[in-house]
Amino acid sequence: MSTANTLRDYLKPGYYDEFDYHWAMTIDLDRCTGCSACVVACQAENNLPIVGEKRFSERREIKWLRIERYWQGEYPDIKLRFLPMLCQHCDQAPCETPCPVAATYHNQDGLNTQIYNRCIGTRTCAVYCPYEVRSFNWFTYTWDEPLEQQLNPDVTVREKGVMEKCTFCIQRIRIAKDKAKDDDRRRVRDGEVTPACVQSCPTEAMVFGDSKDPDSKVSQMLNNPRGFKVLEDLNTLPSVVYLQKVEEQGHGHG
Amino acid sequence: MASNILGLFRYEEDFIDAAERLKSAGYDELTLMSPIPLHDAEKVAGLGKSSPVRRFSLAGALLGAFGGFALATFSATVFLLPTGGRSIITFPPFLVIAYEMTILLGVLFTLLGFHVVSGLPAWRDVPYVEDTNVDRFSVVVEVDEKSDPEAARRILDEGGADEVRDLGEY
Amino acid sequence: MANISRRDFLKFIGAGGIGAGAGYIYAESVKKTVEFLVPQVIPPEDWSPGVATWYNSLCGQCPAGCGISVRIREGRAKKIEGNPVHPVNQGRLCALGQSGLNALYNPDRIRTPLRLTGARGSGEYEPIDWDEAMTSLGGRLGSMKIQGAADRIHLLTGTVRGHLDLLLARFMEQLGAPTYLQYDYTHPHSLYAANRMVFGVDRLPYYDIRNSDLLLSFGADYLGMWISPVHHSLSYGHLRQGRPGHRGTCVQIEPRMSLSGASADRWIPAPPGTEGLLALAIAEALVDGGGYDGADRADWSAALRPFKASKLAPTIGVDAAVVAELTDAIRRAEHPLAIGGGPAAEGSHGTAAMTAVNVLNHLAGSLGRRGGVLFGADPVVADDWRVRQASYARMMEHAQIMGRGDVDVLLLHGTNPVFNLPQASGYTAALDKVGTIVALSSFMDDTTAMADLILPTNVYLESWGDDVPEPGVGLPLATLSQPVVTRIHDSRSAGDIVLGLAHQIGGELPAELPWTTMEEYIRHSWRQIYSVEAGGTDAGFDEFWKDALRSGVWARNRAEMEAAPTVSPAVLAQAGSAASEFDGAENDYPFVLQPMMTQGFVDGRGANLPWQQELPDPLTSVVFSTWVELNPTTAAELDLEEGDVVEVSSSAGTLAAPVFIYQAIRPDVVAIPIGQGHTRFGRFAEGRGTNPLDLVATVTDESSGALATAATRVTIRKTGERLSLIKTDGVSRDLGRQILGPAKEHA
Amino acid sequence: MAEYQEPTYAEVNRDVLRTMLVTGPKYWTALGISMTVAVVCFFGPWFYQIHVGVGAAGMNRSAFWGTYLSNFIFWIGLSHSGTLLSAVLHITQSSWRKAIYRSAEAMTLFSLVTAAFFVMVHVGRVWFVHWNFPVPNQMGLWPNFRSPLMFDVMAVTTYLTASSIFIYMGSVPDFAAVRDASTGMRRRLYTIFSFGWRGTQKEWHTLGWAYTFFAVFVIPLAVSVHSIVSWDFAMSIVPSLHQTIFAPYFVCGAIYSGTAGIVSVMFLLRKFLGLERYIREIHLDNLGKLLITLSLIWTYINIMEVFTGWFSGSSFEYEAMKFRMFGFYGPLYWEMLLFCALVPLLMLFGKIRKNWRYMFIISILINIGMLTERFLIVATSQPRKFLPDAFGFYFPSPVEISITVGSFAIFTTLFLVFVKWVPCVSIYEVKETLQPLRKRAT
Repeated sequence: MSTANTLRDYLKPGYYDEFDYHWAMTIDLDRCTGCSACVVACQAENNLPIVGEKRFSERREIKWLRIERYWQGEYPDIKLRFLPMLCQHCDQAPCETPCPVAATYHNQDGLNTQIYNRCIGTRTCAVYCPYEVRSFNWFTYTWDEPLEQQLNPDVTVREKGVMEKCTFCIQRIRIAKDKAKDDDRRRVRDGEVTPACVQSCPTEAMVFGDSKDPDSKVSQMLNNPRGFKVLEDLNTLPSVVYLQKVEEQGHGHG
Repeated sequence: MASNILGLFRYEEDFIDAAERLKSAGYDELTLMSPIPLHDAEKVAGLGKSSPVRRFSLAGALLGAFGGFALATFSATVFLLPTGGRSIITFPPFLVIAYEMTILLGVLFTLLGFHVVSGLPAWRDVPYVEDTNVDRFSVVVEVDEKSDPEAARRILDEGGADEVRDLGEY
Repeated sequence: MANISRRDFLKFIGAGGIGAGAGYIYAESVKKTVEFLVPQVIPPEDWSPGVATWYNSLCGQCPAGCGISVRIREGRAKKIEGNPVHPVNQGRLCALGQSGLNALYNPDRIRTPLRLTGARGSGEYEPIDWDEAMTSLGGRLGSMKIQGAADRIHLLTGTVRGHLDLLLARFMEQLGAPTYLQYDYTHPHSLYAANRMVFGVDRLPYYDIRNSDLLLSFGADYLGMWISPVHHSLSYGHLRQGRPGHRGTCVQIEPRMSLSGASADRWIPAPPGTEGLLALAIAEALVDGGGYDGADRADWSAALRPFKASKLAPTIGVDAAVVAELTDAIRRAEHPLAIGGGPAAEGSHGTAAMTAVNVLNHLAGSLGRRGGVLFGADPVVADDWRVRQASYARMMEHAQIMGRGDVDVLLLHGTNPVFNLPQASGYTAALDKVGTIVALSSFMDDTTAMADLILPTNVYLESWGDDVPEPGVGLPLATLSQPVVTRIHDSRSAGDIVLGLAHQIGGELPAELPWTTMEEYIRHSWRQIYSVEAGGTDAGFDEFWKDALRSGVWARNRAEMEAAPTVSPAVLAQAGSAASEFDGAENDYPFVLQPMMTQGFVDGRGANLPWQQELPDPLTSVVFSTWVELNPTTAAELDLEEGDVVEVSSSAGTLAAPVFIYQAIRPDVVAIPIGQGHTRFGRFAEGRGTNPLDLVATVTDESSGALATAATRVTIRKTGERLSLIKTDGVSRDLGRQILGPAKEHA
Repeated sequence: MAEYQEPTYAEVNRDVLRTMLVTGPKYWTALGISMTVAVVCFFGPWFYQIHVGVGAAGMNRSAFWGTYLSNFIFWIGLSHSGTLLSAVLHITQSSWRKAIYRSAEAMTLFSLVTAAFFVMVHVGRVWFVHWNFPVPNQMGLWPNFRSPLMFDVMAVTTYLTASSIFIYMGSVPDFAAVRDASTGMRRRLYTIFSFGWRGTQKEWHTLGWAYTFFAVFVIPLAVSVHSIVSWDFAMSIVPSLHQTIFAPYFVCGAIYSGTAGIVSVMFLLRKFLGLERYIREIHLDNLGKLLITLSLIWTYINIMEVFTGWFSGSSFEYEAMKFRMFGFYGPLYWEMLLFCALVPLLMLFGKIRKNWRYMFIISILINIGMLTERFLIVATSQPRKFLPDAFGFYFPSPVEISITVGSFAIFTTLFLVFVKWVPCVSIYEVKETLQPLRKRAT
């Protein structure tokens, strides 16, 4: 490629003409019951530390995925709504630009990645993130023997001073890609990659897949008229789309 | 065979007068020292309304502006790490870098310019009397074979110098 | 001006070009010559994936009986997921199930057999080896058998199903010890009793939530703790969004909003203990309004006359109009389904309340119908375990025997009655009268700490076993449990211990229990199942066994459903009043206590799992503690704020815990989660919170013998102390920010 | 009060050099105390924090920035004093600056050094802090120049470099004076420091021009530095931080607090180093007027912030504003307004403006207010961003408070060392302001 073309590429907003894959997730709030299975699945898959009561009380817990709760109305006409909140893998991520050491960037798959090795812990990304899905290692956490034996060898354990967050289980994506390569396939098949949270969801509220593939389940879900993005006005272009909870009108049935 | 004659003055006016007179008498190798900057004396010393330092400043500033932008683009292209949906070569932030680098290199080059133009640091042995850095103004005339040391001494004396000294050779 | 700026711009373009060029050259040259040692621009997870092995097994965290797949790397269990081919959970798994790893690798597991050296309960034990433990215990049991004193041996376990249950039963039988009880706090005794009464079946029917389009839940937290939450969650997902253009509706009737209540379209906070009456009122309206057209309509009409909504309204706290709406909804729904459980089943007349729900199902035509209540999947393995499930009343009989000193050896396995029975029951004191307590346990829990001899057991991930889930999915199926890792401590599975004891004791026991290991026994038993299924031959069993091990589950693909049983109006009279009666006078004790099981800990068994401790409660986001839930109005009246420690007292006891202001609880109800407050249960559970069961008065539901845990009145006193609750929620209101989606136009 | 007697040139040398060459026990006590406090309150806790992790501070989920960052801004702000007094007033040829600018520049430099310490205290892995600099390396690590924090690194580095050069160059003739007045080791050292300065017209001329250029460079630099610091916040989309007014707000606040800082330092220098003849009421008066002006601008911007917050009607802005004014930190907000908007109005009275003691108190109050302002910016905004459920709370931990206290000790230590190494009043420039010696003048 000529230098002129390279330069033109470099000057293009968003840089990527096209992602190799564009991993996306939909979360159907009409199915979500807030059961928190996904939270533990994430903790198990990604070696999230057990921080202990003291650290938890200081709000130093590390959760890549959390359930938010919102009450609507007053007793007795009251509703509780859940909102699973994880890294939205924004295509225009507010968290990526401010990192002085480029420890977080957007990769070819449309993922917002965090490179622990590189992070020096300015925590700017977390401040800039409107979804507050980034967790910081305020301490080096350890596992009481023999709990460390459950650690996932595909995922690193992070040391103190490092920011971390949801990766859409990039290690699973990697495994699926390697498998596709072994099988002489050019692309990963729909459904071959499921992040831990999606895998565990008892109500099948979460759907994950490649939104570039028009036939994938997630692409179909993305067309759902109930779809919305949290804090859409911020124009962060999240890869996670929520499907609005269906509210019955009035109390009568139908 | 050169020799240095020093005239030490108490008053600024005498000092400048004497320097002017020496100059008109054909003594070119004058060193005028004062505890404070004096515009009149600078004029006598033949220093104009500007200084070559500015060239250094300009060069530094321009180099900084270019260099800053180049540095930013260079490091952005070593590894392509697109962030926040912005392009790889991003103008607004890189201009800030260019701006800061303009100033940084501008300052550094000005410093360089100062050293080059003023000839400092100069730790060699030079004619100098400590009083000139307190409250005396001094003129050092370098006289060689062709010029007349006595005449210079006279001009200094008549000009009101407190003291005229022969400093010998440097 | 314009010129200059353009020139500047071009300059920068030039600079950019130079920089880009330099960067390109630099990158190319460096990459080619040296290669980056650690390319720190790639997330570490993006390289070095290893190859994992998956083993399918059975989840042992609660009695739901889900299948699991465990991911093994380098001989270690790394992750538990649902078994995708298991019909109950279809690849899904709840938080507690996934925390099984914490049980396996728990730092507080008992690692060797222990013998008590100090006083009972002192916690002073010495490690002994297995030979010694088995010899002494076997000898003891054997000599008792010979002396004919074997009836003074009692066995108490948690819910144990499948072949382990049969093994234990056979062992006790051969020993000549008739008392083999199972105590499990979660076992819905009143539901079973009501089903027996109304339908005449022992086994739980299958509630087809998946295909229903109107789900009326009377207190049953089907998404949280009721019977098989993962399966119900799957069904719920389907009910909501699984049928294009057709969204099922959920109504939840309960005094305190549960997880299911939060997901329901309509939450009706009926007064505690009146849920049954409401069900009857709806039934009455249904019959009255012509919604029921059975031949015995007149009889029903007569039987239900006292429950007219307009008459009952003051008692049930629900408007007749609301009853009419619900009735209307049932009539219009194609597949209405009513389920009952939770606090509604835990009243002093829980069985009657559940009867009312069953009656409603009958009148709504939901019995034996798709999207309703389905009967009849026959169990593959003998299911006498249900008989051994001890209600509170039966536990009290057992306690009485112990209290008289008539129990010499008590074998305990997988149950924690010291924690799960109220203090007022006097169980712990009775336990102390037992000669020798032998605990087969993985953890030093409240009950194990009373033992004289502790035999460390494998956790389920290290054990052989099998299970028939109840009620499963409406078709015959059995789950196989196999060790997914080699055991990590010097422990044995309960089955192996029993088989070992049988050999130790001798006599006819080794002949009756001829297997040396649990694996052998399970294999043998499954061979029998196979022969029956295959029509009397075991040819091809090895293939079948391999398949079964691989898939972890076996199911008969043909389901024979039984016809719906007939229900007669007489059951109403038989069940008696459906309204709960409470311990304590309303004047002295103005609030009704609702001890609730939580997602994280169930009945307290999950409290030693760090992931569960750190999992914010789905409804309150509180972690690590016990809290007292109050309605905002009540809190305001009592001048209480979140974190104010209150003393909650009933006629049975007192506890102190911080207040949590819960938006969706009746003002006259106080809810306290069960799970914390363990005296002994390892580092993650000990010394944390309090146990609300200590407040529960010993009111029982006579029809089922179950403890009426939701039938105690309490009073609240502010202590003035503060203890801030650890929780993750900041402000649980969206402040008009439309976080949950764009605002809808209201028609 | 006796009539003010202008000092002679020789007296200037004598008086100023005396502050350097004569050291009493008071000085050593002060230095000892401040060094001890710096070690005990700053470095001790800092090393503890490096050992255990940044968790030693009170920051937490949703409040990822804390006092370290607010102190960083505060110190950067304080550094703007020197620039204003030396550069701006140099360019505008206000001669009254000359007696005080050296100490102002020293404040600039040492505030920056203190601020730089806070960057290191702030980051999670200080042992990798050099990754912020564009140094070629094997790991493919280049900084991300799109980051506002990277602007910061560039700006602060430049500012630190420029102001060191600035203060050094301005001191060269004075180093020569020190050299001439001393013997032995010190003489040799100052010979090197002074570059062999003689005071020739060539040297004066070049220095004069170079100095002017430095001043010209430093003014836009100073404005950019605090603008860039403000962008650390304003470039985020955090409600109540994402504002265009932030850059001028910060610059104005910076100069404001810096100027107040100078008043405090002047008071102390004058009192303890016996510089009454050089640091005079006219300085105080002028600085007082400057402070009033800055205070009014600052107040204006604050009012605008509230006004726009209220007018936007957006839940994000409105809640953030409400929390700042009436939330847990509400009292601090009103304290800030009292100290930075109301108290300075007292300086409208000439009597107060010319009273050293009043002015000292007012200047200290202003800086307390400004410290509060920075704290509020950090503590009330980012723990309460967009999702109410994730709202958190921030309160500094003992380690943070200790490090904050220690930072003042670091500054004081550096300043105390400074007054013994560099003439804290510019000798030659003070001489310039004196009546020139004229033979026939009577």
